[in-house]
Amino acid sequence: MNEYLALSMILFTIGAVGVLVRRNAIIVFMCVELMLNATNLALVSFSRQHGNLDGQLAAFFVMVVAAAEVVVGLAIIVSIHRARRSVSVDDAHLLNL
Amino acid sequence: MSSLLPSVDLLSVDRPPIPAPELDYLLLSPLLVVAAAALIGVLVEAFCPRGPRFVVQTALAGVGALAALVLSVVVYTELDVVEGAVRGIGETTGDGSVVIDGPGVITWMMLAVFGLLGIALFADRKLEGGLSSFTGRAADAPGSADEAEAQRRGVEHTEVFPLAMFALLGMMLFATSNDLLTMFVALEILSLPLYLLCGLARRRRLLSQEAAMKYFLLGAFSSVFFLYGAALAYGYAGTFSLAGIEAAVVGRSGDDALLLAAVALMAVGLLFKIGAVPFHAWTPDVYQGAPTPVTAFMSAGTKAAAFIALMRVLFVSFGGVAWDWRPALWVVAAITMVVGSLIAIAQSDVKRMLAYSSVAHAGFLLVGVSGAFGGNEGGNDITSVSSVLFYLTVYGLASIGAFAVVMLVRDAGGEATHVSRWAGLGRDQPLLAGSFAIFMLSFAGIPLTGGFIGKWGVFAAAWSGGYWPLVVIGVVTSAIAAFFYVRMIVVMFFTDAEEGGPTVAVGGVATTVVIVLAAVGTVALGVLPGPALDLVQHAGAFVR
Amino acid sequence: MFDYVWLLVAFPAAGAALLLTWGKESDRFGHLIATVASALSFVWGLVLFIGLLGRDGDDRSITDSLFTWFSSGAFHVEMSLVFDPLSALFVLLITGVGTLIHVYSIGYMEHDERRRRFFAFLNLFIAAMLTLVLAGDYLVLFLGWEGVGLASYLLIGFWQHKPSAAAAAKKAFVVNRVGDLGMALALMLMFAQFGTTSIQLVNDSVGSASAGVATALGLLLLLGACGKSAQVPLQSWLLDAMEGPTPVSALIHAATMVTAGVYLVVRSSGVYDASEVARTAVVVVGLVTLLVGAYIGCAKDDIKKALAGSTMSQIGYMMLAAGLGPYGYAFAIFHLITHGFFKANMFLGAGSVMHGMNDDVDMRHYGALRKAMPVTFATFGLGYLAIIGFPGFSGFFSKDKIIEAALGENLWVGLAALLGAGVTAFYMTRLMAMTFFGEKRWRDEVHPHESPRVMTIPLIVLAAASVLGGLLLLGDWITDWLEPVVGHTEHHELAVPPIVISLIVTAVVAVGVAVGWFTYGARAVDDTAPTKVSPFTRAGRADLYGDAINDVVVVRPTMALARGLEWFDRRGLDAFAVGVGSRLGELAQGLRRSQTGYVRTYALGIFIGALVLTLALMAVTF
Amino acid sequence: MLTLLAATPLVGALLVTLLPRGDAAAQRRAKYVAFAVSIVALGLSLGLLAGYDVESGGYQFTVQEDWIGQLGAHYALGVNGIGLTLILLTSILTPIVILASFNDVLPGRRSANSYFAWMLVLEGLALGVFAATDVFLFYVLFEATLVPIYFLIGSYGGEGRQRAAVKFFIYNLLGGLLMLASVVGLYVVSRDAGEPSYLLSDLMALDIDGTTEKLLFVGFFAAFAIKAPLWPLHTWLPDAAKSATPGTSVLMVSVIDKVGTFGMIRWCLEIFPNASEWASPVVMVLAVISIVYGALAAIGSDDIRRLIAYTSVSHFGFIILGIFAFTTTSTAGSVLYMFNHGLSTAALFLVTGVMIARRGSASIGAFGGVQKIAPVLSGVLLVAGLSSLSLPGLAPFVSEFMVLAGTFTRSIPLATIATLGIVLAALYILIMYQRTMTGPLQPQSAVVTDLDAREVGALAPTLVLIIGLGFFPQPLLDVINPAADRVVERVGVGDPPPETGVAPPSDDDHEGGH
Repeated sequence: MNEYLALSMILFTIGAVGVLVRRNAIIVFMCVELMLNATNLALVSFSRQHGNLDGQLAAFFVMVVAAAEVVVGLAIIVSIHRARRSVSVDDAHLLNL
Repeated sequence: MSSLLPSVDLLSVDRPPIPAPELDYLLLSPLLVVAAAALIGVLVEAFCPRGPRFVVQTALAGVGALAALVLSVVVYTELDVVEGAVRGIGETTGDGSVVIDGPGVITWMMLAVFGLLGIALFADRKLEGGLSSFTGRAADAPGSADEAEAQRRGVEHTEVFPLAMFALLGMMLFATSNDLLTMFVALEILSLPLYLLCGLARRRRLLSQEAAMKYFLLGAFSSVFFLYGAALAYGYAGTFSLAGIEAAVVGRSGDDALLLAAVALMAVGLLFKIGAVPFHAWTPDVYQGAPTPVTAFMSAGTKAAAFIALMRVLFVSFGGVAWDWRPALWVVAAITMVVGSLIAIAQSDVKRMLAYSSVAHAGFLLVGVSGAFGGNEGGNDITSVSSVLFYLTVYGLASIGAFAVVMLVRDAGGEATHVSRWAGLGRDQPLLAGSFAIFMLSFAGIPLTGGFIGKWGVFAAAWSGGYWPLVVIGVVTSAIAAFFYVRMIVVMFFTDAEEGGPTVAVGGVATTVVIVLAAVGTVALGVLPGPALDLVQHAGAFVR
Repeated sequence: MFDYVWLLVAFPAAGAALLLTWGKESDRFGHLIATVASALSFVWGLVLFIGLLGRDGDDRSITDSLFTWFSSGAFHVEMSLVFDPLSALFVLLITGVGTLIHVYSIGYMEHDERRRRFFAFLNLFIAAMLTLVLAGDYLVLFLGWEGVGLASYLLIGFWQHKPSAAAAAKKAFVVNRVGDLGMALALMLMFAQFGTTSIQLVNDSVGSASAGVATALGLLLLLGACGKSAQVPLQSWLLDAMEGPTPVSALIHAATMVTAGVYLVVRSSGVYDASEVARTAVVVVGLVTLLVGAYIGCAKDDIKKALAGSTMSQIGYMMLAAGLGPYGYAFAIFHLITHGFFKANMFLGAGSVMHGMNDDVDMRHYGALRKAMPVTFATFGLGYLAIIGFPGFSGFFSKDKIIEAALGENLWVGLAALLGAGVTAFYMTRLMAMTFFGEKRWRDEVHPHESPRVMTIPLIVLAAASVLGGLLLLGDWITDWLEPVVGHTEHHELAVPPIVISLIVTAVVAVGVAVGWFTYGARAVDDTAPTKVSPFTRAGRADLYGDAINDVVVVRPTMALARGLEWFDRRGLDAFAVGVGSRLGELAQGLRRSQTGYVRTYALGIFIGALVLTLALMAVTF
Repeated sequence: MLTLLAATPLVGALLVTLLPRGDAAAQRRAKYVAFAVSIVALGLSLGLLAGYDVESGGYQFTVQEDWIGQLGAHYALGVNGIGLTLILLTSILTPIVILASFNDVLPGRRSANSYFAWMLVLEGLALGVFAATDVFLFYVLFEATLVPIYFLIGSYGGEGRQRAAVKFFIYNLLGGLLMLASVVGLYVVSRDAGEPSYLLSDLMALDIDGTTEKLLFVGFFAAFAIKAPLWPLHTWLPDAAKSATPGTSVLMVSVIDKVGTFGMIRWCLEIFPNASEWASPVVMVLAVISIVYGALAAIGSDDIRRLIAYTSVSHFGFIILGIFAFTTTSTAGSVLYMFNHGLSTAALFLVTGVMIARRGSASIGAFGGVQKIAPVLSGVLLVAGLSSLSLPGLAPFVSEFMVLAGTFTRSIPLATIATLGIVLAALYILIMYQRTMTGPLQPQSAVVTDLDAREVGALAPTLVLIIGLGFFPQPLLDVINPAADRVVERVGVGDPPPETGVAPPSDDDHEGGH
């Protein structure tokens, strides 16, 4: 049990660190997806631990939400790409201070 | 959730019938009507010809929000009184996934009002010469020939109305979700449309798009924290239901580390939405970059929904470990007030200043939350919940009003948001500047404005909870915060206008009405807050 | 009808109010109104005095309680006036001399365009001075006390266009305020101790209070007296006060106001009777001032300043007498009255001289005026004889009695007083000689002439009074008269009979006159002051460095402190308050920089925030 | 009655705002209307005085309505002798200020309508503040007074007005907010004891535990000490006075700053008697520092307006000293002092305002020998100045002496140091007078013409009152005394009896008969 949880935490952290270090908006976004999936792993393992299905059910919800996020996120990133010819998150810092 | 599906082996051949969840349609009607308005809006987008589409969409959204308001009032009168350990009104429905209780319904009303006002601002087409404040065709690159062409043809994104309705739906659901999964879903329903809306400004599109991207990436990032926290809570209690978690917490049936990590991570997600330091960094950038009507709507709405959700989670599920999270919240509240107020001093852009001011207000609201005061035995007191509800109302009104004024102060490049451009406004436009001054004074918490009663309430709640030093920090911070509100008044009234100062565009009737309503409301809530206080007090505690 | 004591004050007060508010049209006759007001007051004082004479010794006191000034808690102050033998004498002196000086001023101030205002101030002074001496409550006395201070301020600075006059006026007021500090504290002490400031009650009860209280009261009142009467160490203002028009110097800074300190001490006889220490302090102050004043009087070439030094000195005599206790009170008052006559006479005489000399005050520019101004010379001469104590003249009796009393008290005190008498004779002779005798040292454009009748008649009257003032002592009338107020006078038994002392005094005076005559009368006098003089002369000319000491010890440190504090307030305290604001502003700018605009930085903030929050919650529990 | 009184100026303000603006005639009309309104208010408050039952003392003309039940806030008004005194002061000074401000030169093209409207608003709020008997109502009005002054300074003042206005506002708001913390705390205390209520009478009945009482006291006191202003929290005042018009300065220093000292008596002493006693040594020391420091700083000032501001710091020191000496005499003296200081400072600000406006400079060094060409002006300045240095016979003397005498029975050293103030007062007034009015006429000062009839008309009432109250303060003291008695009784320290009693004077002493 704890192993699954540990793995989930590791994945979550990797995702988080990825968000922090990568510049490409798409990859940053993928890292968020990785974190979501780490969460799914945790949910499923807790579901198993508690012996009810709520966790597994939740994982499905998360997947749907993740899909929706992709839709919105890619739309935004694409429109930025059209305007700037770049998807680097560091290029977009007009708004500051 | 637990009863949504029978907890048996799915592979078993012997399947019992799946009972449909029991839904109380009357109680859910405000949610349903907003959802309907949003969905119909999508259909309108698909089938209505371009000509009347803008009007139809506006009317649809307006009617939806208005209906939600009316139905919320009806629902409020229908709520059952709950006696016992928790005194309140309301009940759960949808198999316990949604709770329609006093604070929740009042938040609905509040959100419906904010939605109405927001829609009114969305609908203003006078400021941009017959077009709305939103970009004609988001797909065009900024400055491209396509964009100019779209401008010429008067293309408009009327999708903004259904998007706003979806966001409103998310907010309302967020405030009344009774389990963590619903809450997560509601969080996403409210967030995703807002991400899009932020990127749709007609002017300064690069900024707008950047704001959308930042909001989206950070929002997604933080909601994962919330989700992971929810997962840990599930791991601790074996259920997503708030009441179930409460029972587990009271019984201390699980691993404390899991519990505390769950509290912390969920708090991160929620504190992000309310813009508390250090999760506030998106606020100024997004508020500044987003189209001003959107900023107005989300500053008021998101904050309201997120605060109710935060309190619901903390008070209902984790009330049993209040002594663990209250000190942390104390610190966050203090830091938020101080940092928000301080950075606001250094701002020279009105929208950005208002954004930091919203951070500071999040801090003041957190003061009330961290008091975690549920009222004395038998007394009908100002509690944390009621004080925050009241504060959210006055803050939301003043915030929408202030952003509405920002929409009207323009020069050739669109809105003139640099502070220096506002010089002498008081002489040329005494009424407009006077309204803005009222909003500023309310933000500053000067008596006879709603902001004062609001501050009074959250401070009273904190003091009642034993946190008087936080109250002292709060009042000192208020003085710092007053500095930049007062500076706006100085600029508008005491400074002579610079050459070619901003012209004040004549906004649509709706915009004017919004400003007037917000100003009147702000003053009314300051002079005679009795009925409103009665309402929020009557709402009682969260039902579970 | 005899209880309308308030009328005494009302006449001049009304005069002052009328003249100050009435417009220019009253310029023509304003001075007459003022003079009449003062004269009415004198007449009424005379009526009351006669009324008092007709009563028994024990019954000689009229209390006129006008109204409650203020009352709160335990503090009750009645606006009450008391007309008793002591105040009666003062009333007559003040209104009598005052009226004469009004008359004199009609001539003296004839060409001044602000004459009406001058008379208004004179009336104001008379009213205030009468309040002072008639007061039945120390606080009412203080009202008059400050009122005369105000009038003195206004009149010293009457010629405001002269910066020196304005400065002198301010100095007089401020130095007096230092004395008032003592007065005010004494009043508070009375209230704290006795719950009242009524003169009668305080003096009656002070005996039952501790000696410390009596001493403190005595010393504090003495401080007040020093200020008003220009006694050391608060003497410095009087010489500067000569900037005022000469009638003012005569009335306020010679005859009446400056003697208020003596009045105060005598009036507070109960307090001083109860404290040996306080009495001794009075004697010491009087003695020191007596000698300092005389010393300064010897060194001055300015006729008014020489007279001013003399005034200090003579008041020193009075103080000395007052400090001797019951035995001296009556003599203090006696000398006060005679001094009022002859000094007013001489000041007016000096004014007459200045009038003839185009307002020149330097005696070195005078000389041989006895022929040019015969009346002035004659009257001044009579005053001169009175002050040096020529046998038979008023000063002879009054000063004699004081020296006698001083000798009875303490040999050294007596000898010092005796020395003072000799010095007085010297400097007054010097003054006479330089002014009226010797060679003409007049400036070219000056043509001395006798003053008009309106000025000389008061001189004549005052001269007569100077000669005859001694009659008050006839049959010990004055001591008997004052007995109800100051207590019974026990006659000291001296080692030698009084006549011997009189002879000794006369001899000392004769020596002083002789030295003076042979130095200044028989020899030619330089018409400019010699510059090569001994340090002693220089010290005298510099008022014994009183101003310099004040300057170094008080004025400059105070001004420096004031300027420093003002600077500190702006640059220190306020800058601190504002600085907190600016620091916050800088802090804000710093914090603002955290908003880099880079989304990854923001995410880092969230991540770290989440980490810290989690760890913090854990830390609380584990 | 009180409602009517407070509402009159507010309605008047609205009226003046709505009057047409623009040309000279319109402006003149606005001025006359404003003046008339303030006269009506004066008439009403005189009516109040006439109807006030001096014998019974206590709160009269009381009104009490629920306002915000949940907070325990009431619309509750009532006056005792102290409140009545300050109401009188307010309604006497406002017409004077309005009349004196008729010809104020306003910066830019600002209209006279708003200027006078703000003044009336200020008057209305001040009247309300002095009449409020509910902490919440008081607090609301107390804070609300910031707004009109803020506009009066910031919009109509002279050089540096914006900065001064903001400084004024933030400084005072900080104090007000500290008080808010205590107001909130008071609610909690009152609620935990039963029903929440902000009524003075209910709060006096509360039994607050020691530490809480001290905490709450500090919040209230901080607000009042900034407002009053007490050293070292006074630094906003010189700047504000320097940049404001004379009329604004009068309303600010003479009226609104009195709310600070008034609040100390009404709220600090009455609700937190034990904490007040606990704090009194510190407060008294600060007050004495204020007295001496203010006086010295005034001596060192070159700007006439700053000088007057510093003198006020010194005078407020006396007032606070008297309040915290807890004797009937000193408390009544302090209240009387508030009234007298109001008059005397008003006269000073207004007459120097005329000088400064004509000369175009506020520096003492810019004047010289003005007495020669403007005798009336200089006479008025002298009388006002003499009242400021507490010359006996002028009103402030009585009050200052009562304060000192009362303090003396509590602490001899403090009273003695405070008495130094009277010497320093002579210096700051007379130096200023000497340097501006006397000596040869400076050529640049030749523009300072004498007071005209309107200015004399505005100033005469203050002078008449200053002189009149110098001799006959008792009618006013009769109004004040019962209230002062009650306050001292409330603190419970009691007047120290005289150390050595005296036999009461018997009637026999009045010889000479009547």
